[in-house]
Formats: sequence, C-alpha cells, structure tokens
Amino acid sequence: MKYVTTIGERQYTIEINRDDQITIDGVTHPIDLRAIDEATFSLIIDQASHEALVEASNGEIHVLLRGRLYAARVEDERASRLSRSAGGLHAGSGEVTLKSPMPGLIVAVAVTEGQAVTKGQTVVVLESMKMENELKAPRDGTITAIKVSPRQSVEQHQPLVVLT
Amino acid sequence: MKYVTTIGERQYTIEINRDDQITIDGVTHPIDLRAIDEATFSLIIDQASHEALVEASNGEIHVLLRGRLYAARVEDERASRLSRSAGGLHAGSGEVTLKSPMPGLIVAVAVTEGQAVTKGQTVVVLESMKMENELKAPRDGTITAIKVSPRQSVEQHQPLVVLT
Amino acid sequence: MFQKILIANRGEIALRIQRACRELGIHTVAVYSDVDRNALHVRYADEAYLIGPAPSRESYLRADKILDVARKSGADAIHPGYGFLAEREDFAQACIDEGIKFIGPKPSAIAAMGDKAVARATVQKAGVPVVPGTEGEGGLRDEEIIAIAPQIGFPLLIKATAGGGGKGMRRVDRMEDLSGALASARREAEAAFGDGSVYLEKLVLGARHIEIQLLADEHGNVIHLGERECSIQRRHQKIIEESPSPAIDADLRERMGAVAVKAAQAVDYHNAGTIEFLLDKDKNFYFLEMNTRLQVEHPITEIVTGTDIVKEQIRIARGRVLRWKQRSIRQRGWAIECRLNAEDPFNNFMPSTGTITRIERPTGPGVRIDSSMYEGVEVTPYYDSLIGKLICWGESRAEAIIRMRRALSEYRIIGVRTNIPFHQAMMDSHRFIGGSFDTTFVEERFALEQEARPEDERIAAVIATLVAHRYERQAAQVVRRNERDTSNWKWIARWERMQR
Amino acid sequence: MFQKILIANRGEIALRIQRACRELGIHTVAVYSDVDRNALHVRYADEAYLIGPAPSRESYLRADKILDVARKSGADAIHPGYGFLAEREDFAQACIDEGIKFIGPKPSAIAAMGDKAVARATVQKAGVPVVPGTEGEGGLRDEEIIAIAPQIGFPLLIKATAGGGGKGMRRVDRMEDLSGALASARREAEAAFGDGSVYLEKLVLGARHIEIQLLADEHGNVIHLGERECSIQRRHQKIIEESPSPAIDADLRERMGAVAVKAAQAVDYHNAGTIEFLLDKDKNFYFLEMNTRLQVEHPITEIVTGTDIVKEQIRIARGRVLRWKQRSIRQRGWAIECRLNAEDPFNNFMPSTGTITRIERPTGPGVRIDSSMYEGVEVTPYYDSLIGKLICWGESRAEAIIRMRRALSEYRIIGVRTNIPFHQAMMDSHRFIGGSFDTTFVEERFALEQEARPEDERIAAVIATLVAHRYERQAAQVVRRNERDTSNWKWIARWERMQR
Repeated sequence: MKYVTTIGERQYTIEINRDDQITIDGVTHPIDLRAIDEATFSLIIDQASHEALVEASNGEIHVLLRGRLYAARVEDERASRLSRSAGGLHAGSGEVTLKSPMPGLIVAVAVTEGQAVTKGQTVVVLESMKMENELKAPRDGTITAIKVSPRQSVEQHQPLVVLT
Repeated sequence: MKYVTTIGERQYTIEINRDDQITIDGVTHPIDLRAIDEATFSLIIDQASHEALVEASNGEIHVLLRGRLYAARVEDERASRLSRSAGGLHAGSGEVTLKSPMPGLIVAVAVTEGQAVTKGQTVVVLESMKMENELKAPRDGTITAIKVSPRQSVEQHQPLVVLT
Repeated sequence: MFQKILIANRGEIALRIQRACRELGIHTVAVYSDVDRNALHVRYADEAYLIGPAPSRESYLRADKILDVARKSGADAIHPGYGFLAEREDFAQACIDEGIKFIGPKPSAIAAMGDKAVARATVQKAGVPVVPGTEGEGGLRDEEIIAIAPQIGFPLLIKATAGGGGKGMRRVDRMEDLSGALASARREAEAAFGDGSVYLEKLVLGARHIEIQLLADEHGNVIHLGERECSIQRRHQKIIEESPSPAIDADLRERMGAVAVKAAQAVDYHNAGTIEFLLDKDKNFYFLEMNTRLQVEHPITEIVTGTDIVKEQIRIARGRVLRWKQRSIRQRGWAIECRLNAEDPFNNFMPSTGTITRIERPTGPGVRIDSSMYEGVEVTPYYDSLIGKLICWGESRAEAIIRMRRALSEYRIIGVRTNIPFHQAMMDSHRFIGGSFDTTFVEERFALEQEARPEDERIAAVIATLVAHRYERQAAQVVRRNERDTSNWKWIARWERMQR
Repeated sequence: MFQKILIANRGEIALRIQRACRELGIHTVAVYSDVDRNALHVRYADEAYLIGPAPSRESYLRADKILDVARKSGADAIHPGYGFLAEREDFAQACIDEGIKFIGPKPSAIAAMGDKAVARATVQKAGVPVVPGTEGEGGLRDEEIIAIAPQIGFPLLIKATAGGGGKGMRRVDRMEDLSGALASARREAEAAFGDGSVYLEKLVLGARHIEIQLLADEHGNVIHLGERECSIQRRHQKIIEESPSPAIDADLRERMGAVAVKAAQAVDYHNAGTIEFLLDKDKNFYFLEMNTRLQVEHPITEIVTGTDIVKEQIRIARGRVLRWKQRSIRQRGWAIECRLNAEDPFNNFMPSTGTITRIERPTGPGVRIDSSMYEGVEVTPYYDSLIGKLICWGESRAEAIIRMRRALSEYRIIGVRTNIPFHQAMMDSHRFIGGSFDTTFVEERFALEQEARPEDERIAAVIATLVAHRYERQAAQVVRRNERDTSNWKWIARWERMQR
C-alpha cells in the first residue's frame, strides 16, 4: 500500500510493504510499531526508538513528537493524485468566515465592513480565560460582514466576521 | 432496585431509589456518583467526598479505597435470598485444587499424598520473581493428589495439589 | 488547632493546600462550581459543596455562599489560595466576624497594600525605596497628573491604583501622548476594577522583576526566604520563575530582604506575603507592590529553602511562633518553575480549550509537579489557562536548566495546545542560559520560531502513515462504514491489544 | 566525553540512568528481551536492540550479546545499573578488552569485594572492623568450620561467599544444628551461585543495617555521602530505607564514613559504591559487605545531599576529578524511600502478576517517583517484583513520614496487588515513628493486620453497588447478553461519558 503524507509544505511517499518494513521515498527501513495505549505509539525504525502521541483531528493526524505537534494529511496514492489535479482551488479564494475559537467576550472589532485586510492583521479582540486574544485575518481579502459588536458574549465557533 | 452487597462477613442492604439518592440499611442519603475514567469513580454522599478505583474480577467488584482493596459481591435482593437458602454448600467441603498463582519453579513440595493438612499450612514452595513463595492450604483437609515435583517449571493456573 | 479547613479556591492551588492539610491531619472542605464537579480539588477533599454556576462571580467569588458552607461544614479556618477572594479585605473581615480564621493577613494590611498608590506612600514613609512617581495616595485628577509628569520624566507608566495583571497600565513616551493614554487607562481600570483611579511611575528601563518571599507570625517576627526572579513575562503575566536570581548576590539579597521585612512591618503584616521589586541595571531596587497572599510561584522558594510555605501559613494562622530565625534560612541549589498554560505558542499564545485526552508527566530526580489536570479533564474558558506548574531543582542553575529540559521532554499533553514548546525554546536560549534578560525579554527579543526539524518531521510522517494504515485496515475488517469517526481512534489501539 | 552510553539493564534503574544521560546530552542505547518491547526503557532510549527471550540468562545476562550491541551501536560506555551484570568482574573486563568504558569499578575491585570471605579478610587487614567469624578467604571444609564455630559462639550465621539476597544463609543457634545447616546452606549456595563455599559470622543481635554511600574518582579521591538506614527488611530484602538514620549522630557518621572510605581504598575503588555495616545496640559497627555498584535506594542520599549520583558516576567514568571535598557534603532534612512491590501483603507477600490497568501517582511538594510502570504494562514473573520507588523528603524525619503518608494515600494502582497497605501501616507504626527498630522488626514484631475500617467498608459497598447497578442498567440497554464480560467494564464508563 502506497501513501502520500503531507506535513506543512513537504510530502513523503511511504510504502507499507509488510508489518515490519516500509519504504520511505524509495529507501527501505525495518520497523516495529506498537500501540502502547489509545494514543501512544512506539516506533523502532533502523534501531532508532521514537515515541509519539497520536490523535485524529478534522481529517488530519496529529503527531506529538519531542514536544512538537505535527499535523499530517495521509492519502493513499490514488486519492493524492486526484486531490493534486484538483489543486489550487482552496488557495486563497472564496468566502472565509472567521469563527470564535472559544467562548468569550468581544473586546474590540478592529475592522469595518468593506475594509481591505492583509493576512495576519488583527480583526477582532476576544477576551477569554482572563486574557485578551487578538484574532487575525487568515489571508488577504475584504471584510464583507461583521457579525458581532464589542462587549458581546460569543460561543465557541460563533461566526465573527466574513472575509472575501 | 434493592441490592444485598457482601464484603467479608458483613452484608449491606442498599436500595437505589433515584440517581441522586440511596437507602443504606434503611437510612436515606443524597449521593452524586461520577465516572472519571474507565476505573475511577468519585462519590459525594452526604457532602463527604470519596474516590475509588473499581474493577470487576471473577464476579466480584473490587473497590480500591484509601489504599485498601475491598472485594464486594453485589446481588439483587431476590438472587441473594436464593443463594442464602442454598447456603452452606461451598463452606469447606468438596474437592479443592490448589493452582499456581503465577508461572515459576517448584522449589519444594512440603506434603505427601494422604497427608492431613490444616488451613494455612505450607503445601508447596514456588519460586517466582526471584523470590520463594509459600503456597498454603486454603482450608483443612487431606491431600489426595500431588501434580508437580521439585525443580519443575509450572505455568500460571497449573494444578499443583488436590485437597479433599 | 484546626480540625477542618475550607479552601475557597479551585485548581492546582486548592490541591496544593489540601495536600498540606492532609499532611497535617486536618480535614478539608472543597467548594465547587457546576463545571468543576469532577475536578481534582473536589475529589481530593473530605467534603465538597456546590456553590453555583461556572462564572466565578456566581461561585468562587461569592463570599456569602462560601461563608455559608463554612458554617454548615463547621470549618474553623478558610484558606483563600491566590486570586478570587485572596486579596479582598471585606472577605477577610467577614471571616473574622463569623469567628472563622482567615489564613492570611489582617484586613487592614490587605487594604493598605491593595490600593497601589496607598501602598507606595505607606512603604515610602517606612524608608522603602519606590520608583519616582506621583506622591500620596492616588485619586489625582488629570490636570494634576499632567502637571507632575515632567518632573518624573519620560518614559513613564500610568498604573491603576486598584491594579493587577497589567490592566489599566500604559507606557507613555512623550508628553503629548499623556492625555489620551490617561483616558484609555482610566477606562480600562474602571472596566476591570470598577475604579478609574491611576497614578504615575517612572518607567525603569532594563529592569528585572525580583520579589522577596516573607513569613510573618502573629507575634511580631518577620523573616524572608530569599528572592525569586520573575522577569520572564508576557503581557505582565509571569511564565518562568527561578530562585535564587542570577542577578542577586548575598549582599543585595540581605539588603532587599531587610527592606522587604520593613515594608511588611509597616502594615503589621501576618502570614505569608511577597514584596515585588524592580531591579535596575545598576542594582538599585524599587518597591513595586506587595502580594498579600500565597503566590503561584511559591514552590521554587520551598525547594531551595527546604520549607513548606503552605504548612507554615497554617501554623502561623494557628498562632504559632515562627520556627526559624533569619540566620537559619539558607538557599541550596537552584529551582526553576515553568508555568504550563493551555495556549498555542505558535499562534500568538491563543488560549486553547478542549478535553485533555492524555497526559504523560515527568518523574525522577529533581522534578516536582503541581497540577490539577487529569485525563479526561475539560479545559474550559471560565478560569485561567494554567494547567500545571513544572518545577525542577538542580545543584546549580545549569543543572536546573538541563533537568528542566529533560522534564519538558517527558511532559506530553494531547487534547489542548500547550506552551511546552515555548519553555523548551527558552531553556535552549543563550540569553536565558546566560541569565541576562529583563522583563521585556520575551516580548522584545525572544522569537519562538517553528524551526525545521527535518528528521523529526520525517518520523512524524512515518508514524502518521502507519497509524492511518492500521486504522484503515482494521476499520475495514471490523467497523461498519458509518461508524468510522474519530472516536474510533481510541478503540483501535484497544482492539489491537486484544489481538496480541 | 561520552557520546553514547549503552544501559545493560531494564526497569526503573535503566530509566533512571537514561534520564541522567538525557540531562547530560548523551545518547542512550537500550537492550531488551522479547517481553520488554513496550517497556519504558525501550521507549525512552534513542536506540533499542532486541537481545533475546524473557529469561535473564538468555537476554540481560548475555554479556556477549550486549557487547555485540555496544559494538554495532558505537557506544563508548556501558552502565550496568544494579543486578544482572553489575557485579560481574568478567563483564567489566570484557568491556575493557573491547575498549568500552565500564561505568563502575575496576574488575579487580569487583572481584575482591565479590567473594564475601575475601572481602572480609581484605578490609580487616586495612583496619576495618568485621563481625567475628571465620578468618581468611573462605573455602573451608565442614570439619574446619565445625572446629572454629565454638570460638565464634552461638547464635551464628552461615553465609555463602558468593552470597547475596539471603541465599545460602542460615542462622544456627546450637552446635548440634551446625552440620545439617552447613549441608543445606551449601546446597542452596551451589544452586544459586554455582559455588557452595560458605563462611561463619557471629550473629549480631538487635543490629541495624546502616550503609555508607561512597564516591571515588580515578585520581585517588574518595568521599562519602553519609549513611542510609535499611533495617526495614523482609527475608533479607530491603523494603524501606531512610537517610539519615535515626540511630546515627554526627560523630558516629564521621567515624563510619572514614572507615568506609578506608575499605574502598583497600581495593583501589573507583566510581559509586556502598559499604554495608551492622550497627549493634552499643553503637559498635561491623563491615558486612560492599556493593560495587549503584544501589536501588540511592535516591534518598541524592535528595538529602543535593547530589545526582548517576550523573556523578558518568563524570567519574569520564576521568573527571570529584567536584567535592568531604567537608562540602552536608545532609539536609530527611528522605524516606518505600519500595513498591507487586505482591499481596495480606497473603504472605505473594508476588502478584498481571496487567496494571490504572496508575494514579502522587505529585506535589517533596515527592519523587522512580518507576518504569505505565498503564497497560504487564507485570511478568521473569524479573523482580519492584514496580516503583516512592521517595519523600521532609525538613525533619516527622515531616518525611507525614508526607510519605500523604503520598501513599495518593498512589493508586489497580490490576496487581501491591504492598502499599504495608507501607501505610509502617508509617502509622509507633515503633517506626519512634525510630526504634532493628533488622528483625518486620518479621518478628510487625503484624500487618487487616484492621477494620467500618466506615470505609460501608462506602466501598455503596460504590460497588452503584457501579454494578449502572452496569446492569446500561448493559441491558446496549450490550447483547453474550458480550457481557469483564472487559465491558471499561466500556461502561466511556459510554457514560458519551451520554453526558
């Protein structure tokens, strides 16, 4: 079985030949993977020992390894080819709704309708867990709708602003 | 629902009226039981807070509370009445097979066939986990069969001697 | 002798206090809000009482309900922990009125130190150096403040007299910005504390945050347990603390300690408390404020001085005489505390809520953990984001740092994001290791970069692929298509173990 | 400078050594047997190599396989831990022959201390007091031993020269029992060590077991880190250790320490080692034996002296000069270690095997845990029953005891029986608290009784009933009859959480 696994910008082609052997980008390695509990996996590969916590989240596989969290997308080769040929679609076009990552209180709305924003620009300030948090534009665009106002309480996942 | 729960020599009659109330030996108490995880249960009863690890084992319920393990037999009232009327049967008669509690090496067999033994008398010495362990007669009786000999390796649950 | 202590708090500090009580053989009474029924502080207590809904103002801040529980349960004392009601003179007074011992200072001492401008004036009278600023007890009008500002000089800080946590605080670099900054600081202070009073302090550039831990009995004896350095801050929130401080020598420690004792005596202080100072580059130090309660970071002092501050608080509240003279207090080795928060260090430290599904905690030599988390706990937005304190001791500062690195590498939490990567980067940072930093270090000089670790990324890809492969294969065998959701992940490992 | 260390061990001590290596930035190589693939020491290592089946003689005792792994992995040093190959001079020599540093003493020192009769003779020559007994280097015939016995006097002990763990040891009270006891002791020693040689020692009545921890560098410097008391034993196995000892004062500590240093110097000892003494009621002390390796109970010494003995072992093996002089070593406070074993204290301490399904570990102030257990681990009969070490520090012995009580109350293990109730009873025992005990205390005077706790029993009955009730109700709703087995227990709690 051949998989194409993507972490960030990089893709790895990993072929699982047998339970105790895989091929990574064309090179074969002996492996031994054990599930220690629901989330903990121990891998010995080429005698090197690694341990990670693994969790599925929104179609990605999250791997916590040496303090760092990696979000991996694992596709079998055919699915991967399909998604690449359809690619480019979800790159920066269409409507994006910025939602509240947690319940809290809106402290400030830093934009107005029709305003152009750049990626990373602060859009809304949300107070939660006794802290103020700046929510930023996920990409460049124009604010087409503002759904909240200052001092308003919001629930998790509640839409805050819409960006086109 | 009314239960008769036995720990050691003592019996408790416990009636579960509602999710938040029980009657113990005729007295009503407000309760709040929560499952924290698969094994951990938190009970608040009359405002007193208790926490226990609970595990089912051989038809008994083991409760680890404040460092002490309690083995409880929980029966509904009808079943309890039945078992009491059939009582006396399993009290010290019939054949008992002493089995090895763990894999190990037989160091010594301290009895011979036909020998009378008293409860607590050492029957077999088993070496395991680098320690010698004395296995004792579970009750008074006569040794009717010896199934192992010194320097023999045994598996867990392997019969060692039979007592009548 | 106390038979029963009510702990008017939650989280790790409630657990910390309960542990002290259990060691002393004192029964504990917990109070809890709706969302905290399964919290460790409820499960660890001897008795537990529900006091209201999740928001603090309806539960943990309800002095009336807490006193009601104290009465019902027959508690002879209340320990307030930190936050919530810990620095509320009215609560301390209400305890006294009820005949219940408040484990902390007298209401008058809380009041005197609670108004930051009053506190400045009080300790200054007692000969404690303060940062140059407006004199007297606050309550100045804008015109008065604007008139005084040039004498203090820029840059300066506007601070709220009722202050805390950086609210109502503004840095002002030029005269022309002052009026606008005053208005916004007053608005923020009014919103946060219901009191818009502010005062001015000169901004001490390159300052370190050094604080002195005090213990004072009710018979006039006051000692200090040395210093803690808390300069690693973000948005005025401490993140890493250590004791001793790399900036303090024996002479300075003695001088700062003596001044701190004087400041406490100025308000007839009892019980544990902390004097916070700014230390400038020339090793001048200035009184900042006093925290009239137990601090989050008290464990590092406990470890280096070999004391148990919470047990000591209880002994003091029982009326006992301090067991030590100043000369018998000695620091040994070095302790560092990392505050673990549920937040994403790679996304502007955004708080992270959710259910912690798995925790792996470091153990072994030189490691202490104070935490109230457990597997299955839900981190809610109702309370602060502190999910644990990791404290490491070493023979030297260098050893404390390498041990902290080791302990951080063993600490694994999944379900919420944590700032563990921030702490790891800090323990690798040359400036931190060198001990040369001030309170602006994190925000102005420390960049946490998601630097590439190509080999780890490759291994992560392998593990993700292997786990996904197993899931697919096993799901195909056992689970019907429509039951395949993420909750099956847990089940797979279990299934696999059963197959072995 | 070592780049990579192979740890020729398993369990908690392998993990302890790996932690030291990780702190020092040294890579670790683990070896493991078939049943240990999922063990923590394998998962914590940088590299891991399978070396054979479960029985030690086919894996952890296979010097050839371990040296092979050392070569393949390019390790520059081997740490043997305790047990297994730790006191095998041939293994130490084989390491030297391979050009791999053995982290421990020279083979000649291991040999000299390994034969207990030779060791007696060697240290006696150096002026170290020994228990009266047979002179010389063992290997005496029965007739010779029987001739000498009356001069030594009864009661006396027969001991195996290759001894350890009480094997081949017999107490003899009367001349007429000597011959039979000799025969059985020789048989047991032959079976255990392949060597039936024995010697005699006078039995010291009412003796305490006191040992001195030593550190010796490769440049002739030897210091001691004070004493540990290990009198709480059962069948010659230590169960509880503490440092300092309630029986030792500063003067005696200095004298015993000086004698211990002399004993080590007599064999040109390097690295960490321990001299065990018997201390009689009149405070006379006698050399018992030397352990030429790290001890299980080393953490209590680390905590009271503020050292890290394992890191120190590595530094010494690198050829570094000891960083301390004797006068800079100071004990602070008190540390107690409880060895947690998988055994049933209410059933003659029968070892208990099985799968540990849930572990709850104490944390908070003054608590250290060294353990290699995890949830899901299977405790097998192949290795010893030690499942963890719980170490508590206190400002005083009294505080260490109350903290140990608190920590024991937080430690919860389900799936195997543990001796936690034994430790709890010991921490409540007046004689233990009073510090007045000797090595016979546990076996002769300490009765662990399942004393009634009626209120707890009642609560246990309530919890059992409520849980059973829920199970029945939910099982009726969801699970088909034939799937109701004990493995469903886990599922119920999960199901319940899902329903909330």
